[in-house]
Amino acid sequence: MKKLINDPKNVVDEAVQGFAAAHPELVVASADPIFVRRADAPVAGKVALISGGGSGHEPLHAGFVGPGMLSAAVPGAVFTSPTPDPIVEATKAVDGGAGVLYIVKNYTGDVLNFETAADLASAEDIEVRSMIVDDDVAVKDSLYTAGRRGVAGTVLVEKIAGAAAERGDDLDAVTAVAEKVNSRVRSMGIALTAPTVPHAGEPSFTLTDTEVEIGIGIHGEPGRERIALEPADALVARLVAPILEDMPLESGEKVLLFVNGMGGTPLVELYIVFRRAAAILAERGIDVVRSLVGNYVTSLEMQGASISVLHLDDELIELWDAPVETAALRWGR
Amino acid sequence: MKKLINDPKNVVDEAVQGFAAAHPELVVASADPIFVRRADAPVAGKVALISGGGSGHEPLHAGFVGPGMLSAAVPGAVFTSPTPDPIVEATKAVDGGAGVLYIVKNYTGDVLNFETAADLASAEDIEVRSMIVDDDVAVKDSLYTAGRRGVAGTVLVEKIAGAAAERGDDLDAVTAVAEKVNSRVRSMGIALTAPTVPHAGEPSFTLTDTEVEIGIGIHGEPGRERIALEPADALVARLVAPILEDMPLESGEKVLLFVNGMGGTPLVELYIVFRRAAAILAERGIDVVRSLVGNYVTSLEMQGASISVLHLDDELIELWDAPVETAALRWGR
Amino acid sequence: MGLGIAWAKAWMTESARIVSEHRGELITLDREIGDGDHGENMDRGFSAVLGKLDGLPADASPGDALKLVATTLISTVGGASGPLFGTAFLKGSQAVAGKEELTADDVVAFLTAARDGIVSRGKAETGDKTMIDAWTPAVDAAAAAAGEGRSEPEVLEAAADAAERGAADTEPLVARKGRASYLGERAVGHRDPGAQSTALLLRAAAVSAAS
Amino acid sequence: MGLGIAWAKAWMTESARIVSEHRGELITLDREIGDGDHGENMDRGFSAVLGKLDGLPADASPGDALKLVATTLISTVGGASGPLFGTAFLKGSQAVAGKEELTADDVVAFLTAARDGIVSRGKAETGDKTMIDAWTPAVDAAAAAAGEGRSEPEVLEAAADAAERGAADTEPLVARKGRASYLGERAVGHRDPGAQSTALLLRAAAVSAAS
Ligand SMILES: Nc1ncnc2c1ncn2[C@@H]1O[C@H](COP(=O)(O)OP(=O)(O)O)[C@@H](O)[C@H]1O
Ligand SMILES: Nc1ncnc2c1ncn2[C@@H]1O[C@H](COP(=O)(O)OP(=O)(O)O)[C@@H](O)[C@H]1O
Ligand SMILES: [Mg+2]
Ligand SMILES: [Mg+2]
Ligand SMILES: [Mg+2]
Ligand SMILES: [Mg+2]
Repeated sequence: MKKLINDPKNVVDEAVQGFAAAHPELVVASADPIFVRRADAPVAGKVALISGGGSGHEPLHAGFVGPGMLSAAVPGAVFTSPTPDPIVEATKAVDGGAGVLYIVKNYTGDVLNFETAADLASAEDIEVRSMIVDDDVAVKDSLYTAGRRGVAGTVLVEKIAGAAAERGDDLDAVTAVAEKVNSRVRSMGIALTAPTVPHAGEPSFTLTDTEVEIGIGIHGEPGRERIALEPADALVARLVAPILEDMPLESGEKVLLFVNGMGGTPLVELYIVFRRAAAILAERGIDVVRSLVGNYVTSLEMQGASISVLHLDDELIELWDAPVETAALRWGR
Repeated sequence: MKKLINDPKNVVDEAVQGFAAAHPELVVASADPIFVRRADAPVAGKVALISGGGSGHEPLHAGFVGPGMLSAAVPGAVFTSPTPDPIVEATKAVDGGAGVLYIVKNYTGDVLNFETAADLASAEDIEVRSMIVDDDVAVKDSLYTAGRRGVAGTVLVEKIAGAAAERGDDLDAVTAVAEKVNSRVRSMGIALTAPTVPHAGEPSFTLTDTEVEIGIGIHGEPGRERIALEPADALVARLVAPILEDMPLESGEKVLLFVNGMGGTPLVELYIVFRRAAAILAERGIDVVRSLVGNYVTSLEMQGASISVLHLDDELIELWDAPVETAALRWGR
Repeated sequence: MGLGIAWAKAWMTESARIVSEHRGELITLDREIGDGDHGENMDRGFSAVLGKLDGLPADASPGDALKLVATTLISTVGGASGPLFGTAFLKGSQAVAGKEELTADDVVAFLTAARDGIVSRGKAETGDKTMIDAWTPAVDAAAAAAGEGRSEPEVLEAAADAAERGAADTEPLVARKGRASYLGERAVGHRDPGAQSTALLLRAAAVSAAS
Repeated sequence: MGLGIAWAKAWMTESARIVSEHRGELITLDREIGDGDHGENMDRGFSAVLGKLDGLPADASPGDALKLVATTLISTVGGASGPLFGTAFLKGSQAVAGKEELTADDVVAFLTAARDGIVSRGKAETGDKTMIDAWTPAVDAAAAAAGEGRSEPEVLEAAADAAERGAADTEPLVARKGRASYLGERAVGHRDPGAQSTALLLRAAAVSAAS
């Protein structure tokens, strides 16, 4: 394992310190327990948004803390949901009196720890709602699984719900917007290589030089199936198909197309993926009116990408375009 | 070689097409010859800035095309300087009558091709200046080398000179600002793995699981020396030392600290590097008043990072803070 | 003579040791069908538990100790296993609250409450390929042993034996809860890491009672 | 009988073939002390040249053909070698402009102008471990052969032989120009890719003249 780290046990601490040092105008980090909050929190009278989860997905979530998006991020150990304590402390730190929405990716650990935190925060008279992001069509949503995973679509939920909070929506309304985004976004990923978790020291899985893993998650969990490497255009078709199967879109409908890098894939490749995905949507008359391309929800140094399609409407477009000022996503200010 | 590409020969074409499709509000791409220009170019009366070079360093340069930064970017084949034709065509497309500045990274190929382009553009009565970026302290600048390479500092030159152009500086003044940034920035890089050039199909060099290459460039050229892997803090010290040796800074002086990822290194690691680099500067009383952390000048999927220190003054701070609206760097609008 | 505070402390000391010893094995199991952190999570949690044991008041009961274990696990482990094991120890400790020494029936009450706590949080059923597949056989075996009038160490040994078999029996299963559920058929042939760590913890309990 | 347009075309056809054949070798040389694109660059350039040859007017002179080569290389190769080889062919073609057939002295004039063009663009001196270390021995050997009254094919053969030796002789050198100069001592033991491709091109010229 070759990484620019010191003791594997200190990876998250040191990265959070570095993050806070690099962006003092945007965020403040709490060291014990670890969380990152907006420098100007609490913002009185506005709904606060908190997300969190295992580390290793940077810039998610700390990179999205700031005006127009998250109020706080709670990073757990690498690929491990945070415990309730830091979530509760973050909740207290950012509640501006209008309540707090937890945006939780659908993993058993995240759900359970945020659940406990919500109980504890409510006991301190903070109004808390939780919403679960589960956009990953690679996983069959049935009685027989833990349900779909929350993957790259989380960024879209955080951005758009953040804009709703910023415009002054109340807690129910912000929650409804977040749920709406989640109900209209689908994602599917592919891995070319496996990530190596620092404390594990070995790659999470092994792929030969000619294999790729389709339907990968963001934790180095194995995916849906392993197939032989194909040209990018063919692989893109394999990712887009299950998305459109699960969320049929009519010709003329508007979408945001999000090509997300898993951390180790160069931008050139992401744009090659974007090109083909946009072409497939165009062939069906679907209108890509907004786009996002880059490494936003990563899996350490994993090579690969995911494609997310968000079915837009006028409200979502307006909220997407609203100003945002975070380390990793910024426009309009 | 496992990459999300189609035919290796089409990597740059397809990526540029994808890039233009993803950012139609910012850029327009010319297909033959290939270049990317601001959607609103030419901007009458303002100095235009063009940069370019081999592909494989994305988001450099196309990701920095837009208001407040570059007017056009000219991508060559992967790791190969572009030929003069597209540079000349880009020059004609963006000249707003106030002249064009070429920002050229110091590689023989880039220098020669931009030189020829400048001759040809001048022959068409466009006023052209060139400035050479050579911020890499890994290379001894002497009679016995091609001189220092232009690496991550290029982004800082492009941003700050772009702001000078935007505020209406004339060609001489914009050129002077660019030269000033170059004279005050130093960079040094490290690689943990080698990139694989698509048409080569094999890694540019090989490092064992316990080796790193210090003083690496951004083309998979071997670096200054190969040493055994050390903890991040020790490696950071090795990168910062030659920078400060070459550009002694007094206590109390202000700098921008830029930790750049080489493409395959996760953000957590870049922030761990930032943390230590900022601490070393702080120990010397040097004031990190601005920072940039992320994958901006990459070497395909190479794992590694570079550290750049830009010695700021009030003018540079003002120009750095000025609005910029590009795919990869955006604030203030 | 039942199981007192000394046993509870010994159990936790042995748990920390056994979890640390099997850290790599649990990571490997979790890497195969999960995300590779289970060994690290458990190790982090039980080292924290170890560091807290000395802080227990001199007159602490086993229930007090086990409640401390619960809150420590909840606040240090994270992931799915943190809240689940945390709830298990919390509910289990409540079932034996106030007792100075645990009888065989108390052991059964502890295990039952622990298992029920996990089910109520995680909603897993038997055969879902989770830690429940180690806990439920353990509860059943402990109840049977206690019903036969066995001693506390024997009851715990029966529980540990059954948990180990239960963990092994997760191998042929398709997972329906936790990360392994994403894998469908591909989880078949792999042992559930949480079931395995459950077996380790119950073995630690038995070993500590026997010595 | 000097070298006419048929030879110039044959030279370029053979150059395209030989460069494509040695593409991998040039990439490897460049990967070792440069950035691994030299073979790809040359191959791209000479395939483009090949595609343009047919477009030459029927009455084209060798100089016309070599000028077309120059502009094609300049506009398709990129990198350092594109402008340098492009300049070489441009200056060389100017030195023999208008001639229907090149004599031995014309060949020397071509090679000399080509080499001088590279030097004026790239500022490399002999021993800097660049393509100049193949070109200069080639020029000298060609001049000597022409001075001895040898035929055009013999002059080109002398040039090609000398270029090959020159390319081999770059191996022990430390580079002072181009990317290899960044390596300092670490470039020692590796052959300069541009010197090697120069040798290939001159060999192609000789082969085309002999047949
Ligand atoms: N819903 C559930 N009910 C019971 N046990 C579960 C459930 N989900 C997961 N587990 C257990 O948790 C274990 C994984 O724990 P761990 O790896 O520490 O957390 P995570 O899955 O969050 O990485 C699984 O092996 C399984 O035994
Ligand atoms: N200043 C120079 N003068 C002469 N030849 C040079 C000079 N710089 C580089 N070269 C030649 O160019 C070759 C490299 O060409 P190529 O790999 O195609 O371009 P790049 O170095 O831009 O990747 C070197 O092997 C060397 O022979
Ligand atoms: Mg986990
Ligand atoms: Mg090159
Ligand atoms: Mg796990
Ligand atoms: Mg090269």
